[in-house]
Amino acid sequence: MTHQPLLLRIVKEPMAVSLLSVLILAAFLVPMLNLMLPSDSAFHVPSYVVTLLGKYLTYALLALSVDLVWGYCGILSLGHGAFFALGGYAMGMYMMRQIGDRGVYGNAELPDFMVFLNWQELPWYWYGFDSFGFAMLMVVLVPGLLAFVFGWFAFRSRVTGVYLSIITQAMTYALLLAFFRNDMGFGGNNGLTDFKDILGFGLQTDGMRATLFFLSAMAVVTGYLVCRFIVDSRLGRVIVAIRDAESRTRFLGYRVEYYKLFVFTVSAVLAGIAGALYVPQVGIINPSEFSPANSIEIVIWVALGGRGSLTGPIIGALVVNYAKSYFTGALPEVWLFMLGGLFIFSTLFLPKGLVGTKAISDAFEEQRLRLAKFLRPYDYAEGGEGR
Amino acid sequence: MLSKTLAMRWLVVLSVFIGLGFGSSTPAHADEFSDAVQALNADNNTDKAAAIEALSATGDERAATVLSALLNGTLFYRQSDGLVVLSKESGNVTILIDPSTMNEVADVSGSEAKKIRINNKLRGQLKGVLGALTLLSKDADKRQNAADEVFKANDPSMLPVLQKAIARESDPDVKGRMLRAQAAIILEYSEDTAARLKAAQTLGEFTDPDISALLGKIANTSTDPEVKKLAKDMQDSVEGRLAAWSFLGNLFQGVSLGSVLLLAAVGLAITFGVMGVINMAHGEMVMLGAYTTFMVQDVIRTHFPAAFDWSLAIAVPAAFLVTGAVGILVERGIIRWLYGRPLETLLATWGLSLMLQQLIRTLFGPTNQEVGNPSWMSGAIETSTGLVLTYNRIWIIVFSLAVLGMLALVTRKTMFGLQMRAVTQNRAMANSMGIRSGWVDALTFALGSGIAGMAGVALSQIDNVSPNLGQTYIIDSFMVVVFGGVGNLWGTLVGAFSLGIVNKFLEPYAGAVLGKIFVLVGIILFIQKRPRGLFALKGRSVEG
Amino acid sequence: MNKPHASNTILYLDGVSVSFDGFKALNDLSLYVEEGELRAIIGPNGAGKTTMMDVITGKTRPDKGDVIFNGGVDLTQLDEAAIANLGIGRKFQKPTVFENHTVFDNLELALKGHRRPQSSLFFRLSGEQQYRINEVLGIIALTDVHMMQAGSLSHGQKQWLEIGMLLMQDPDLLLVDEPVAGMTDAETEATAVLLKDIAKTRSVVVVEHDMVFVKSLDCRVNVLHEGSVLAEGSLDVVQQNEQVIEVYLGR
Amino acid sequence: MKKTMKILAGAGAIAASVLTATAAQAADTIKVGVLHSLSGTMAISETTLKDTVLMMIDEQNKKGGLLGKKLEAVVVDPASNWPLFAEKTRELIEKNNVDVIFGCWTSVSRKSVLPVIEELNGMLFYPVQYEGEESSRNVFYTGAAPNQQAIPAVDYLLSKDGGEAKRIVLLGTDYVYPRTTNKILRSYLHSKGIMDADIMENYTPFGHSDWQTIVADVKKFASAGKKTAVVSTINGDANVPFYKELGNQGIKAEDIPVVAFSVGEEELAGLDTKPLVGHLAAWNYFMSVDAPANASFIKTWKTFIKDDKRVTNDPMEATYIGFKMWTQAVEQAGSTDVDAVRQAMYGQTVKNLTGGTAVMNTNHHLSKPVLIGEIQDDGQFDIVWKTDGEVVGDAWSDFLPESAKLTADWTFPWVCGNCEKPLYAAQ
Repeated sequence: MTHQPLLLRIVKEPMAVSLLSVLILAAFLVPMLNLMLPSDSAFHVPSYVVTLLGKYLTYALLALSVDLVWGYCGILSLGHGAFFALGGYAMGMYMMRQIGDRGVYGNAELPDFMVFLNWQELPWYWYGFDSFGFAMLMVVLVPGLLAFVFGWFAFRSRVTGVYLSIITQAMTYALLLAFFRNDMGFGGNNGLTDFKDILGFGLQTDGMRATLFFLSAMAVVTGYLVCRFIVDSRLGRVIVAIRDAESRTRFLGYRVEYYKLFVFTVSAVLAGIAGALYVPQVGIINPSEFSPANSIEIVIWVALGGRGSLTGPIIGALVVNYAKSYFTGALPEVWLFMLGGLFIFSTLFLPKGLVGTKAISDAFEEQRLRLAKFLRPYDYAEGGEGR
Repeated sequence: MLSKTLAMRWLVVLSVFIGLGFGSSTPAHADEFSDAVQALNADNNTDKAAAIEALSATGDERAATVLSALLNGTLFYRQSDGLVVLSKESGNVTILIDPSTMNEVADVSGSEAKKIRINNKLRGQLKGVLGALTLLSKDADKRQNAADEVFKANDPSMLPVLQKAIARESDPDVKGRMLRAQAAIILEYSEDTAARLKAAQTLGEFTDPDISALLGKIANTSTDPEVKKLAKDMQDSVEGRLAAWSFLGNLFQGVSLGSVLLLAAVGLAITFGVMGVINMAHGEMVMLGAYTTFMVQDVIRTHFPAAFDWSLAIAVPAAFLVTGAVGILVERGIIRWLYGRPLETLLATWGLSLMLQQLIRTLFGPTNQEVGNPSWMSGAIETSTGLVLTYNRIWIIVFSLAVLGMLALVTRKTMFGLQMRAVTQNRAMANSMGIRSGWVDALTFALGSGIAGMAGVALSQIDNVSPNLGQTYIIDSFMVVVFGGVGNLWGTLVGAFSLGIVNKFLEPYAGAVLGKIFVLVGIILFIQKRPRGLFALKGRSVEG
Repeated sequence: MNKPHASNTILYLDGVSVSFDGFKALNDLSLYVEEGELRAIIGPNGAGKTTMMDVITGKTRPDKGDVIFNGGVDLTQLDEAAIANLGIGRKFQKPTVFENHTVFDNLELALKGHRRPQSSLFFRLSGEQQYRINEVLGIIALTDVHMMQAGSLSHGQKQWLEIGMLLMQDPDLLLVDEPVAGMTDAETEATAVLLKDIAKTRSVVVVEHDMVFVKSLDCRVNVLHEGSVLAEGSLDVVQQNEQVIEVYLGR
Repeated sequence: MKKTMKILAGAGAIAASVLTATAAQAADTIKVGVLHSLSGTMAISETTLKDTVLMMIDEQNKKGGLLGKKLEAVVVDPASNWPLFAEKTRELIEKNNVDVIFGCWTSVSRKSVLPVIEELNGMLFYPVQYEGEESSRNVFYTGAAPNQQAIPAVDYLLSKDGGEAKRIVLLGTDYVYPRTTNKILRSYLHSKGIMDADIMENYTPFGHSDWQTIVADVKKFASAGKKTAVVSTINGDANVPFYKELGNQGIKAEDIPVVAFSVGEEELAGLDTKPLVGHLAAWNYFMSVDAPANASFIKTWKTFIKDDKRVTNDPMEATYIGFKMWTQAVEQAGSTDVDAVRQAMYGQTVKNLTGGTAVMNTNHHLSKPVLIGEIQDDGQFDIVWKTDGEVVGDAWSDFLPESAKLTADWTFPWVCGNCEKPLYAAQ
C-alpha cells in the first residue's frame, strides 16, 4: 500500500487536497486579480496584499522545514532562523550587486555601506554574487553546508533533546552577533537594503511582485511534495522510528546520525530557499533575522498548526502571521495580549494543533473515507484499512 | 596668561600662609571677601574663573566653604538683587545662608534663588584651588583628598605649599600620598637631574596606572637620557605589578559576570532543570522582581525616605512573594495541564512572556524606571592600583551564592525538598505515598519563580529596569543551565562562573563581540564532548 | 569453568569490567557462548545483566576486557548500528516497538539490509521481502493485526512483535531481555517454544527472572551476581550451588 | 466533497476579508499614520513619540482640525521588527490611505521603509538625529544631521570653554550611525589639525555592559599629557554601565569630558545622574531651556500624558516641528496631496521651542540651532553653549570625499537627492 504514486496518496487526503488546491489556485488567481483587474474593481487584489501573502507563504515554507526535522524526526531546532537568514543574505547579496552604480554614491564596484565605511575593495566572499546562478547555488549551499557541518558534529556526538535545541540556539545567536559586526562586511545592523531588481526586472513592479508571489506559492507546494515524498518513503518511516525510539532504531542497525543529518540538511536547504524568496518581498535582510526569538516563533507556528503533519505547519504559519499583521494594525497597544493568549489557548485546548483538533480532523476523516471508497471501493468492501 | 595664573596661585599660597600665621581673618577681609563672593555671579565663565582666583586669593578661610559649595552646586543667587547665597537642605526645606555672615537669609524662598552654573573647566579649576586650600586642613580625610587632587593637577606652583604640608603631616598614609604628588611635580617640572631621578625612584614604588602613565610620558619626552632611562625602567616595573592587579581585576569581573549569570539561571534550574518546564517566561519573572523593587522603593521614597537603605532588604522577600504568587497562578492555571508534554510548555510560556511584558508596559509605561542603589551598594573599594571592586558587584556575588546555598538547603534538608525530589523522580509512587503532588508542583514552580524574582532585585541594581529586562537574560540562562547539566544545581553554579570568567578573560584579546561569539562556539563544542552537560549523571540504560 | 579459545565461540566475553561513577556494574565478567547454543542468564536485580547486554551491543564501552563476536570481531570498537549489522539482535526488557508505525511497517523497518539513507529514500518492497514479512507475521501470530498501529497492541503482542523484528534482522546471535515479563502462562509457554525453535538456526542468549520459563528452555544457565558469573551449568546444577542459593534463590 | 468545498470557501472568505479591508473608506477625516514601535526593544524610546503625535493631533483638533476636517491618527505597531516597518508602511498607505506618516527611530527601520514610501509616493517625517548621507523625496528629516550635532559638539570640545581638547576618543556602538558619524568626525578633526595618532576609535555591541577594559584604555590614552575628550555615540542601554564605569575608575567630567549624541532627558530618567554631572550632550533641544514656548509645551505634554514626572526630549521637539510644518504646508497647499504638500514644505518655518526659527530646506533637512548641555544632578541639562544662529542640516557631509560632491535639492533645476549636477540643466 505504500507503493502508490505520491499524487494518488495525497489525493486521498482531503486536508492536503484542499490546502494544495487553494495554494495552486492562489498562485495563479492572486497575480491575475492583481494584474488584470483595474484597481477600483471589487475583486482587485492590491499589491499590498500580494506581498503580504507572499511573505506569509515564505514563512509557511520555513515552518514546513522545521516540521520535517521536529515533527518527524524529533529534532527541536531553535536555530532554523539562521538557515532562513543565510538564504536571505545570499539572495540579498545578489540583489546588492545588481544595484551596480545606481547606489547613492554611484560606485559601481562597492555597495553603498562599504563606500561610506571606506572599504577599498570588495571582500572575497562577495565574489560571484553578480551571477544569479551562483547566488542561487549559494542560497541552497550555504545553509545546507552549515547544517551539514553542524549536524555532522552534533549527531555524531549524540547530542539530543534539549541539549541539541540549546546548541542550535547558540549557533544562531553567535551568527547574530557576527553579522551585527560591521567589520564582517554584511552591512552590520542595517543589513542589506535598497534593492532594485532581479535579473533586470524591477522589484517594485507589480509583475515582479506577482511573480514572487507565484514562486512562493509554488515553492510551498513543491516543498510540501518533497517533504511528503520523504516522509512517505522508507526513510520517512526510519526518521519517525528515530523520533519514537532512537536506540531501538540503532539496534536495528540504522546509523541514526546519517538519517538525522539527511533530514536536517534538507530542512536547512528548504529554510534557505524560503529566506531567499522572503528577502525580495520584504525588501530588507538584517541580522535580527538571526535572533533566537525569531527561531522560537517558527517553532510556535508549527506547534500551533500541528506538528507531525505536513499541512499543520503551513496552516499554523499562515494563521499566526495573519493574526500578527491584523492585531498590530487593529490593536497596536494590546496585540501582544492577543498573540500571547492565542498561544496559551491553543496549547491548553488544541494540544495537537489546529489540524489535529477533533472537530477539524473528524470532518476531514469523514471526507477521507468517502473519497477512499470512491477511489478504491474494493479495499473497503473487505473492511481493510487504507494507509 | 600662564604667568598671570601662576602669580595668582602664588598669591593663594601666600595668603594661606598668612592665614595660618595670623590666625583667624580680620574684619578688613570681610568686604574684600563678600565682594569676591559676589563676583562669582558673573555672566560668563571667564569672569567666573577670575572671580574664583580672586576669592581664593583673599585667603579667607570661608573661601573654601564657598568654593566647595560652588563645586557641589549649592551656591545660589537671589534673582531679585543677585545676592550670592549658600543653600542647605534641611529635611524638605531649603535654607539660604549669606556666606559672609553665615546667617540665614530669611526673605528668600527656594524658587527665587537660582543656582550659579559652572562648567567642566571651572570645575577643574575649583578642584585644584580647593586642593591647595585644604592641604593643611585639620581633617585627615580632606588632606588626603587634597593630596590626590594636587597629584592629579600636577601643578608646579603648588610645590611650596605641598612641601610645607609634608613637613607638618603626621598621618603616614596621607604623607605617602603627598610625597607621591611632590615626586610627580619634581619629575615633570624640575631641572635638577638628581632630584628627578630620586622622584622617579619614589614613584616607581607605587603601583598605580596614573604613575605608569606619567613615567611613560617622561620616558618618551624627556631630553635628559638618565631620567629617560630610569623613567622607562620604573614604568616597566610599575607595569609589571599592574599586570598582576589587572589579572585580579579580570578575575573579579569574571566572577561578577558569573554571579549575574548564576542569579539569572538559578530559578530556571528549578523550573526547567528540575521540573522540565521549558520556561520561556523565566526572564519575565526576573523582570517582575525588578519592578517589585521599583515599587518598594517608590513607596519608601514617598513615605519613609529615611529607610531608603533598607529598601532592598524589604524588596527581596517582597519580590519572592510576588513572583512566587505569580508562579503558583501560572502553574495552577497553565503548566499543570502540560506535564508530560514538555515542548508544549515552551509554547504556552512564550505566550505568557509576551503577555507579561505587555502587562508591565501597560501598567508602568515602556520607559526605564529608576531604581536607586542604597548607600551601602554605591561606590567601590578603590585601590590606587587601578583595581576597582564596586560594592554593588561584591554584594551581588555574595547574594548569588547565598541564594544558591539557601536553595540547596531547601532541596536537601527540608520535607518540602524531599517531596519535591520524590515527585519529580516518580510521580505515581509519590502520589501513592500520600504526597499531594499537585501542590508540590505548584510550590516547586513558585520556588523557581520566586528565586527568579529575587534575582530581579539584584539585577535591578546593575541594569535598566524596563519591560525588556527579562529578554536580556533568558538565552544566557538557558545556556548556563544546559551547559552545567540539566537538573544539577552544582552544575549551574560551576557553569555560570566558568562562562563568566572565560568570557572576561577572552574579552581583552578578542573584543567584546568576538569574545562572546567564542564563548558560544565553545559551548557548542563542549556539548559535543559532553552531550549531557558539565555534570551529567551516568548510568546504565533503562530502556536502552 | 574452562576458558575456550575465542575462535570457537559466537560470543566471547573475557574479564569485562564497567563502572559508573565508582559503582562496579560489571566486575571481571567472563562468559562464552558457543555457536547455535541457547543460553539463559539469571541473577538478582543489579547483577549486571542489562549492562552486559549494553556492552555486547555497543551501547556501553567496557573499561577493560575483551568482547569478541563470531570468533574474531572485536565488538568494543564498534557502535550499535555496526554491531547490529554484524548479526546481533537485541530485544529490550521493556518492549520497544515503533508505536506510530503499523505492525507491518515495524517488521519492514527491521528487514535485513537497506540501512543507508540513500537507498531507503527510494526503497521499494520486493515480492520476496513481502513474502518474508508475511512469514514472520505468521510466526509471531500477528497476521490479523498487521495494519494496526503497534502502539495499540497488547503488551504480549508487543513482546512478540519485537521478537519478530529480531527475526527480520536475521541475526546470528539474539540477545533477549526478559521476553515473558507481563505475559500470561499460555503466552509464556508459546514464547518458550518459539525461542527454542529459533535457537535451532542461531545462537540465543536469554536473560530472565521467571524460573519456570528458564526451566522450560532446558539449556545451560549462567548466574550473574555483582557483575560477574557466580555459577554455570544446567538449571538443576546451579540450583544446587550453595552460593547461588545464598545470594539469589535462598531469599 | 461538500465539506472540502466548505473549507475552500472558508479560505476564500479569509482572503476576501483581507481584500475588503483594503477598500478605501470615505475620506471625511485626514488620516495621520503613526509608525513607532510600541513593543520590542525600541518601544522604550518610540512610544513617547507616538504619544507626542497623538498629543499634537489632539491639539490640532481642538483648534478645529485642518482644512475643516478632523485629523485621525492611525496607530500601528511595527514591533521593533525591521521588515515589519516596511509592511506596515504599505498597510498605512495602501489600506488605510493615510496622508502622512510620522515614524521610525532606528536607521535600519528608516532604510526598510524607504523603498516602500518612495514607490507609493507617501510622506514620512523622521524625527531622530541620524548619520545623514540620505535625502529622499518622500522623507522629511526633522532630527539633526551630523553637522547639526556632532560637528558643533567637537567644535565646543576644541574651544577654550570646552577645555581645548587635543586628543579625541571616538566611542560608539557598532552600527551605522556611530560608524558614519565617526568617519565624518575623523575627517573634520584632521581639518582642525588633530591627526590620527591623537584619535582613538572603538566600537562595542548593542547593550554592552562591561566597560572596564575600554575605560582603562581611554584613561591610558588620556595620560599622554594632552587634554583628552570622549565623543560618545554609544546607544541607549549601554550608556548606564558606561557612565558608571567612568565614575568608578575615577574619571570625572573635568578630567575627561564625554560628549554624547544619544543621551537625552529620557535616557537619564532611569538613572542616578550625580556621578555624571558635567558630562555633555549635544542636541537641538533641551527640556531645561527657559522659554515660554517650551514651558507651555512641557505643560501640555504633562497634562496629556497624565504624569508629572515625564520629561521631554529632542526627538519630541523634532516631532513637534515636523507636525507643525506639515499642518502649515497642508493649509498653504489647501490639500493633503503629497506632491502639493511637499512643494509647500520648502521654506516653511516653525518657531523652535528653544527660541529661534526652524526652516525646512530644499534638501529636506531643517535649519536648527545647536545646544550643548552639561548633565546636572537632577537629570536635566544645563546649557553651556549655543550656536549663534541656526545651522543648516546637510544631507551629504562635506567631510567625506564620496559624499562631499553630492547635492540634495528637490527643487528645480536639481530635483535630486544625490546628484553631482542638476537633473535639469539651468539655461
